[in-house]
Amino acid sequence: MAVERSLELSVPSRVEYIAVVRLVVSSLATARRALADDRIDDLKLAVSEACTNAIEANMEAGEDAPVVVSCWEAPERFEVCVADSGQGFDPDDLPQHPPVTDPERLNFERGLGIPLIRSLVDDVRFESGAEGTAVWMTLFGGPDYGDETSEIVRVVIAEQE
Amino acid sequence: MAVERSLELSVPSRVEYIAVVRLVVSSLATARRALADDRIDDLKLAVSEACTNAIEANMEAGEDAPVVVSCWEAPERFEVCVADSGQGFDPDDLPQHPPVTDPERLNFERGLGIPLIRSLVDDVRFESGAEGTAVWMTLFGGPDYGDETSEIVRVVIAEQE
Amino acid sequence: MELGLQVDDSRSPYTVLSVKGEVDVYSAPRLREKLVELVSEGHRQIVADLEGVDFLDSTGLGVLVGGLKRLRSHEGDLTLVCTQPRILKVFEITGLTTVFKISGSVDEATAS
Amino acid sequence: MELGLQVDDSRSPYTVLSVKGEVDVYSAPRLREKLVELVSEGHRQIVADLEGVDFLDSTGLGVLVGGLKRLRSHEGDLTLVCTQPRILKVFEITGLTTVFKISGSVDEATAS
Ligand SMILES: Nc1ncnc2c1ncn2[C@@H]1O[C@H](COP(=O)(O)OP(=O)(O)O)[C@@H](O)[C@H]1O
Ligand SMILES: Nc1ncnc2c1ncn2[C@@H]1O[C@H](COP(=O)(O)OP(=O)(O)O)[C@@H](O)[C@H]1O
Repeated sequence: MAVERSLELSVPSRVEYIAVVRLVVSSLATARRALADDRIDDLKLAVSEACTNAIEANMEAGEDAPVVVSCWEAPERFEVCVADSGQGFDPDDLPQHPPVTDPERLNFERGLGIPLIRSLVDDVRFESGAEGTAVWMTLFGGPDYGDETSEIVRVVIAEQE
Repeated sequence: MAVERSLELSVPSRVEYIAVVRLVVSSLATARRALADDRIDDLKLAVSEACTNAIEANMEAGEDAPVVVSCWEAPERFEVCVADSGQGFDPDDLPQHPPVTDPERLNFERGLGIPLIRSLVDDVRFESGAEGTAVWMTLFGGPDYGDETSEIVRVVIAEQE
Repeated sequence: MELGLQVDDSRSPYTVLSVKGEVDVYSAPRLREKLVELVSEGHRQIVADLEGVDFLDSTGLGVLVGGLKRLRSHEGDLTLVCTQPRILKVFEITGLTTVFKISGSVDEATAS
Repeated sequence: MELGLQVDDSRSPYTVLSVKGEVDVYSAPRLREKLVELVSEGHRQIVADLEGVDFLDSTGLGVLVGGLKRLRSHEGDLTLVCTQPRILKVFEITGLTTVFKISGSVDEATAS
């Protein structure tokens, strides 16, 4: 395989470490790849969302395990994998975001993370099972990003009542 | 032990990765500790020197192994460990920096790394053996740094011919 | 790395909340608390100045949506000030540009 | 992350080499090559402006010492421009402040 691991970072499952992960991923992407700044911002946000989910998954599983972030490089792409030791999930069977009726719940508005990841990176793969989840996010050299906003727009329209 | 590992970063044994290590260590130290900026600069330089040596040690040993940098925190201190899989060395038996006579050799002037590390951090421990070396560098809260420049000054005086 | 939150109530009836730094799952709770506090103190026309925000994640979006709902339920409103492309983009791809009033400056947002 | 190296030879007899970025074991070879190149082109009074340097490690120090020796062996000299405390400190703790002429500005360094 032409993809080579360039770096592995393992952080405690605590939200205050996500900023360090963002910094590492964006500085590595900046230093090592000919990626436009706005693509690096996309990757930074996607990785951040994946880390938020990974930390939550470890905490829910009562796992003291770290979140492990690895960066992989090939001539034509840059990949980041965010792995946890949580209980796994089915990314194709997420709740369908029903219109929210209880106003209190809005302060904890959720469910935008995975749609955002899908929109921001060129490719995303979920490897999820009982031992944990690995989210693989790929950026190719090009400046385009996908137009998969439909799911998000739907959520927001539901939000608008 | 009250010291808790906060983060572990493993990078390929290639010099272009040292910048990322510096960034991680300084951003973590900035975010997590009440350390003065100049102390963080000290730590950054010490860790950078240790990484330079670790990469060189892995390369000399023909090891494809990564350099593993871990950060450890306790209420009163911040520790960074830089570990390699090289052939080890005796930090108390380093060459005595004889005056340099061949001018060409000066372009590759060496031997300032470990004296710098000793000067910059509050405490340094070397754990070295046939399976590799771990350099532990500790910063305490205080703003002082040691005055162990004598060895370096000696080198430089030798340099001046 | 701490979130900067500064309140300016010199532009009555508007209250300007300037947000500085990275808004993520770690820092967003402080933003939520501040919004809740302002609403409970009676502020109704809040302008959140996001020009100093370097990063905004889905938790941050959720907090802003929550603030908007809370204000609207009190006959108030939440206007955002944002011109940075990388922050605007997050609102755009989530469709939230159609939910929030987004202004180009605090002056514009507070021009009655 | 690339080292910035810019040559200004408008201040004869001085040649000003402005260095920008991080000088470490990765980037220092480029600085060494540039110094060697300048000397071999006949430049003899080199002023290395380190005001844009964010980080300097022992390899960088070694390259500067090497440049100084090379120039002195050609009856030349290497002057440094540096006022940043964090960079000056590295010269101080290694005793190299006694080896180099260190100026507060390029103007000062090139005032014949
Ligand atoms: N790494 C993970 N492990 C287990 N479950 C996950 C993981 N990532 C996402 N999920 C599940 O998918 C749901 C939707 O995730 P997401 O779109 O990021 O929104 P949010 O995290 O705000 O709920 C989460 O609530 C969680 O149940
Ligand atoms: N991690 C290490 N593994 C093996 N040898 C080391 C290691 N660190 C330092 N050394 C040895 O100690 C010597 C002095 O190191 P240092 O003071 O950093 O100067 P330099 O690396 O410039 O030679 C090195 O040349 C090397 O032989």
